[in-house]
Amino acid sequence: MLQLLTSQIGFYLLLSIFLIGSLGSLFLSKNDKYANIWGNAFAILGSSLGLIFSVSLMLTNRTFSFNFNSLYQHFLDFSFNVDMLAGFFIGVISLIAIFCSFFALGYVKHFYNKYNIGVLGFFYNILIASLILIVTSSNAIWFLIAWEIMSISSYFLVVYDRNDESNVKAGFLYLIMTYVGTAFILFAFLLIYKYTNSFDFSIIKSNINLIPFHIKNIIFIFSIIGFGIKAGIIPLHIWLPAAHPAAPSHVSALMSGVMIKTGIYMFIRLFMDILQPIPVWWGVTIIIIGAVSSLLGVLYALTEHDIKKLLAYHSIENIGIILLGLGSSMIFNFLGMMSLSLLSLMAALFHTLNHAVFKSLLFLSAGSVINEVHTRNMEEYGGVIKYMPQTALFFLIGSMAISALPPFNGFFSEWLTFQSLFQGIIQLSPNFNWIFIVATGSLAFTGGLALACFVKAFGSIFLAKPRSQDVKHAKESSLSMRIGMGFLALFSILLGLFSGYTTILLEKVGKGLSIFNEVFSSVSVSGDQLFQINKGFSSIRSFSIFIFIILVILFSFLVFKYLINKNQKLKIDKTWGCGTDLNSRMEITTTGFAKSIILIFKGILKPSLQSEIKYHDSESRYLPKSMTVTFKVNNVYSKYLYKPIQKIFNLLSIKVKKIQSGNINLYISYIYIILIILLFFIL
Amino acid sequence: MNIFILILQFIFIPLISPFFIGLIKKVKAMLQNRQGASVFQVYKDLWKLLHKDEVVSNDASWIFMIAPFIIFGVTLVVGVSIPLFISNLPVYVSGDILLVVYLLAVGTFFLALSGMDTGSSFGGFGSSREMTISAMAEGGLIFSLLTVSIVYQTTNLFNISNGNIFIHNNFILSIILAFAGFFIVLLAESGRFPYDNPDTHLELTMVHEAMILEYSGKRLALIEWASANKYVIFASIGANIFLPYGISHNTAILSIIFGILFLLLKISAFSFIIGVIESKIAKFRFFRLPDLLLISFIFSVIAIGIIN
Amino acid sequence: MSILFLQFLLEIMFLTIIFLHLLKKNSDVVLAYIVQSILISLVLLNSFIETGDILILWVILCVLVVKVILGPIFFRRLIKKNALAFSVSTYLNSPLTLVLISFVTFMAFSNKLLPITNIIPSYHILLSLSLSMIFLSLFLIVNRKGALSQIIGVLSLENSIIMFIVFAGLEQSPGLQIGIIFDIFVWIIISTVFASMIYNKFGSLNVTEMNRLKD
Amino acid sequence: MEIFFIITLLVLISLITILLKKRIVVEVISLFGSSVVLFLSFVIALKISYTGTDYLLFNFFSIDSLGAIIIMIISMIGFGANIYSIPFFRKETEKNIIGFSRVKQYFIFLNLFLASMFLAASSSNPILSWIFIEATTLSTAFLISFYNKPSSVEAAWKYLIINSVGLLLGFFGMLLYFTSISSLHGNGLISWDLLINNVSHLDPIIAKIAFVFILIGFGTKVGFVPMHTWKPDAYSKAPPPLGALLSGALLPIAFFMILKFKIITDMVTGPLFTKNLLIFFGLISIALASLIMLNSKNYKRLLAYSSIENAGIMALGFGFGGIGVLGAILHMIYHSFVKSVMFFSSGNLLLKYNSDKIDNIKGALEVLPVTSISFIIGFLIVTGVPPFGIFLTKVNILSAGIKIYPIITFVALFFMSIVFIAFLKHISNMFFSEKDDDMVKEKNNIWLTITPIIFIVLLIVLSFYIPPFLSNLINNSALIY
Repeated sequence: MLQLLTSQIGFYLLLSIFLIGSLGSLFLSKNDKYANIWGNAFAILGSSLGLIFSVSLMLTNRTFSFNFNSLYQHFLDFSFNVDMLAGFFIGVISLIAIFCSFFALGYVKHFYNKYNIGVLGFFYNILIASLILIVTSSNAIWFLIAWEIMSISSYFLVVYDRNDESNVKAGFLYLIMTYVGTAFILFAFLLIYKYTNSFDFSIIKSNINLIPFHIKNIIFIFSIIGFGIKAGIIPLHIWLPAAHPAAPSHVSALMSGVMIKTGIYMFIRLFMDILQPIPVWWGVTIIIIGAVSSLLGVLYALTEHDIKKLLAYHSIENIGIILLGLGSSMIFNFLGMMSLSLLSLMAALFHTLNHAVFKSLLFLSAGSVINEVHTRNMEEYGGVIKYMPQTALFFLIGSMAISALPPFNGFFSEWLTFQSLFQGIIQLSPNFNWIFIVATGSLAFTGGLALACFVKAFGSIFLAKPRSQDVKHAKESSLSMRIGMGFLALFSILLGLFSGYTTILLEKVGKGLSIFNEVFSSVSVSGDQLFQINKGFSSIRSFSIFIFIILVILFSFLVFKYLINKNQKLKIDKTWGCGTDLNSRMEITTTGFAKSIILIFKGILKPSLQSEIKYHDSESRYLPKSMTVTFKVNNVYSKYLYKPIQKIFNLLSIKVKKIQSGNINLYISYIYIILIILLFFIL
Repeated sequence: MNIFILILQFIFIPLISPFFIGLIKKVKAMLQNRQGASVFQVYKDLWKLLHKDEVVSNDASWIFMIAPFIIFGVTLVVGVSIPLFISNLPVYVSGDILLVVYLLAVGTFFLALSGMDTGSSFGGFGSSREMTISAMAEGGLIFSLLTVSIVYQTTNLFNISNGNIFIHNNFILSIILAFAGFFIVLLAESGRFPYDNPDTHLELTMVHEAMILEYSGKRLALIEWASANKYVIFASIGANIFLPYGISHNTAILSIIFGILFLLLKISAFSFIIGVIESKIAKFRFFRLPDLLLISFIFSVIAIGIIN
Repeated sequence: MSILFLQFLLEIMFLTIIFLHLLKKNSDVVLAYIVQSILISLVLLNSFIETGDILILWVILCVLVVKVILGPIFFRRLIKKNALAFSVSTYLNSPLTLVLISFVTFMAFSNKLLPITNIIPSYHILLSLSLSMIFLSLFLIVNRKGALSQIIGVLSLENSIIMFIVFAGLEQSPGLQIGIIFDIFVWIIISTVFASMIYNKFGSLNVTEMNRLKD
Repeated sequence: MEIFFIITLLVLISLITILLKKRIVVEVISLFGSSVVLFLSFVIALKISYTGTDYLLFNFFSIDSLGAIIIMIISMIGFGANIYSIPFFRKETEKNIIGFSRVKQYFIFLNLFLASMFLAASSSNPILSWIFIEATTLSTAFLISFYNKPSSVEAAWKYLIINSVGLLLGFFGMLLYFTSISSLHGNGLISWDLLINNVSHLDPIIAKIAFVFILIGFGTKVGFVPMHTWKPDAYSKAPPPLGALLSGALLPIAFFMILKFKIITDMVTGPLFTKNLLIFFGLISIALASLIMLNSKNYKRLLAYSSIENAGIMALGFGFGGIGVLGAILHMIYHSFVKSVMFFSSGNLLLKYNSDKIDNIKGALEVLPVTSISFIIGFLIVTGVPPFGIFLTKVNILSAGIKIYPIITFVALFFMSIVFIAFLKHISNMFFSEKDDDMVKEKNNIWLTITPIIFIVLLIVLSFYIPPFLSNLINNSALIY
């Protein structure tokens, strides 16, 4: 059975299921309900099959690749390579997709009779399928095809809620950015083709040494830009906080959890596999990008009061953390410390997996809150926990995981990342380890700021008094949605609990890459998930920690609740408000919570504060009528980078349009002039 | 024997922590030429609080209700995973520095949430400031501990405290720098001057007290106790990691008792210093604190820099 | 006929194009075109005399019918119907035009184009002259604002090309030439129709009025 | 014999149409004719493909493999134009924009236009081809001024003058090639083969000059910058089906002529000269078109500029040579179909909104779902989004280019992405915007939408599967050109 599954047939089966799902829901689009059920049912089916596929693949190392020559394009060979890395990413994709689809079953209901559900199901399935194609395709052209299918389908999902002007704008920005990225990628592959005469990854890999050094560097830069746009590294990230909120929540979960990881996948594929050997400055660049992205990402997240934008910025932050791992892996790889390089790669992969889990969990729970309260603005939430207790719990787990609190999964991947950076600091000479010090510092501060940010998020969404009427009508979300969230929450606990086994699996994945084939591991896992880095430099046992924490908290709970004076009375009364009757306007707001941090980092964030006061008596100005204070953070990137570019091209095009002046004599004079030029100068 | 040691380690922190809070109070009182309450007053307060009835805000959710237990429990867990009086605990959970840091962060997280939960404006501002400070403190804390673990080639606190300082004479300067950084963080994390004023209520500058304003009865007791634990935890980390003298390296009764005495001595010294500081300097303006914490971070970075 | 005579004819034709540049009255412009066409037929007659191919007579006949009789009739009707005695002005005033004309002529004589003006070395002058005529007719179309002058310009461009190929000994089989002339005929009809349409729509034959279609 | 039938049939139809009084008869006859033509041209193509030799008919017609491809394109676009024209003009008569006489006129000229295109593509003699290309200009001039508005007259005038000038220059260049043939041949028909056989007598510098004239002359017809100026006017003023024909069928023919002369020139001067010229024109065409598209205000002009850009891409392909030629030929095919899809869809938009300004089109996705979807798909295809064919052809062309001129390739790629951005900007304004309230969604008129849909299906099929006879033709012509 498994043999059959982990083979071409299984692969085709996988894709065909999604295809059936998409087309079926398109055909059923007359009836919203059926279309929704059909589309998501097939998505669930396909992705659970994919999960089995990848797990059995990783456990049994039964990697396979196949290709046959193309229809008429001589270089468009239909070639796929399902190795361990691809298997791992298929696993991540499927894992997230299953629960997003479960969630969608209930979530999509509120689109009924508003938009065409069939189209949603169509593009949703196509998106998942294209993600799987991306990580498996082993030919640049096929890769680009899958890549663009992913971009286009996700674009149509972003503009799905098209009656909102801002969504269309966001989609526009997104598609432009991603197309520019594709152009860069295409050019990078063309450069590779120029020297290796092939678009097939395996062939490229085998005669990579034909590419001269400086060309390799150009390729690196282009692929950084191309894939970095998709991964959302700063400053190429501007589409991300715009597009992810625009999409329906289960889609934004998929996009933020998985889609941006395809950029990471290609980074790994190119830098750790195909373009090997690599110069050191690539790794340094990656680490610097990672440090900047993680720190700035979390800072921008702090400034947000749109919940989905906040989560989107956290995706940027986590991409940064992943890149820290990857970059250190690349540096170690250059220095020939292969086992350490493997360790860092494991850290990156582990964080990829974890971030996929808890970020999609967060997006889903945020989505179910938005679905009830009908706004993304956190200032209008408050006290939701009383109306949606389970969603609140899921969001809490998600926030603890993302801010790397033990015993959830986020902690362990960040721990691993920290360890690899520590190793860099300890073992490398001063001309390298400064970069690791920088990375560690940024990671440390990122952790602290992320914690603050999620206290803010959870507090202002779920705690205290409701700040708007809509909250009071909120109800706990439907069963299928809770299933989706609940399982992801469960996974973020389990992945933490069994982080040892996960690490071993990831090591296998890493060793799947040819450069790590015979590298001895620097991680040893024993017994109760005790895993040690580098001969006991540091060690941690996730399992016993988990048990111990639970026990101790239970213990203290029992002791103090029941042993010490069990007949204590508990009086419910209203919060003390210095004698005034406290209302929800007096609570701390989202902006207020983050303001102190924003002011501390005002050098980077460039906040601007305008206040205007309207007076009853405009001349004497004694009796103010109203006072409005607007506190916002300037988007330096669009101001100093993107707007100027746009201006330049607009100006250029307006200038060029003058050519078409409408005067026929002029037109003929063009012909005359070009004739003269060609006759007298070109010849 | 081992199990006995483990239990001792488990109860040690909560047992001694109120005493040192009392000690600091005593020192401050003396410096203000007051008699001051007895050093054991804090125990009495906790006992009293534990037997009072509670008033809970009607806006509060289950977060508010369970937070104290989590906060307190976390301090217990950390108390077991750091070296106190013996450097090679026979059965230890984990002594990893990152684990300790992030476990304490769990406590901070829930403390801040509970502060926001009741919807009182005090609580909200308290949490905001608390999170700001702890976010800024994170770097300094990790780096100061990292410095030491680089010196001793391990991130396991027990192994570090096991190491012999005398063979590391060439690193003495960096250890001192790191200790300076650590001490600044200690003040921040345990809510002491110049960061926070543990004595006053209803002052706009307060951080910790603002968050727990709505608590009463045993939950208040737990939180107060937990904060005391946190202080002692930091103190003993400082004591055992940066100047690991006298900690017992084996499970012989005598050396353990010796270690305990040494630890108490060192923590008392800490408390005395803190008491002096608290009576000598004023509380800083809030926006000056980040600079201080940054300084601690820089100290540790320099320390790492001069190691190699 | 002797080469000198041919050269003489060609120079007259060259002059007609110069005139086309300078003339203001539409009727004169048409007249100049008629002269051109007659010269063409004379030159063709010469090649008939040389080759003795009867078919060329047909070609000459067509030329005369289309370019000397029918075409001018159309133009005349156009002029009469719309009562436009004077063609609209040029972009450059006459002196500047003359300067440019001389420049263009030099260009045609320049060494760059030697290879094509030297196809038949003995006819070098003639070929260069007709090449310069090609350039000049193009310049006419550029310089003139009147729709009629543009039509004439295109036609004289065609004439000059015919001239060139005749002297370069590149005449096609008469059948093809007749085909070409048929094309020209249709072209004349259509263009005159459009010219009158322009007059109806825009109230003048000034093509610079037509600048609605921009960007 | 088939080509002869085709032409006689088309001419006959247009003659008969003059006499007809009933509209339905006109339409039926024209449709019948075009379907027969479609069939016959496929027969020709199959013959050429399977015999592997050129198709010759009493030394008047000779069609090589590329010619066969172009003939198929003409016939299919012509067929599509016929199918589309019937409902389109019925709609317009409903809205009494035009009357029966105009419709009749339209069909007369349409068939003449088709006939002259077939002749131009198939005749064995350059001069004849030239004559018939001139004839296409003449037959379409009236169709461009079809609506008889000032602007359309203006467009027609510009079209007429600019094209005539261009073609005359082309004519001159063409004649220069005949210097290779000693004037003894003077009276015989000079066929392409004769030119190729006598190429040894051709002076290289003359050949270069001649090619310059050819490139400018027929480049005017193709619409290379800066000779493109007539294109936006003509395309935007002509009836949409004619726009499809102009951009889908006429452009390839003109390109075809250039290519034929390119071969001859290459034999004398070596390939580099013509290649560089083609690359030069291709590049400036792409650059200028893309920049103008960034803020153009009229969607039919947008399409015109897009076809200028695509002509540029083809020129690049032929200029880069190698595998680029394959790509360029495929690109020619795809472009013809996708552009007619877009023109037909734009026709539907025009019918609904009575305006060709982009700003006046709001929320089309709700008002005209099918048309909008076909337009959007057309946009995705024409801008070379995977997995559609044009992406692959672009990759072909660029991968040929990267080998020789990396920088030029990069610039071309850059401007191609600007084209995408420009297109997307207008698309999202037109389709994803909030619709005005007075705009009511009407039930989809199947006859107006069937043609675009058929072509889209065809395109999608072609981008994944090229039938053997076609790939055979493509490969042969790739070998020649």
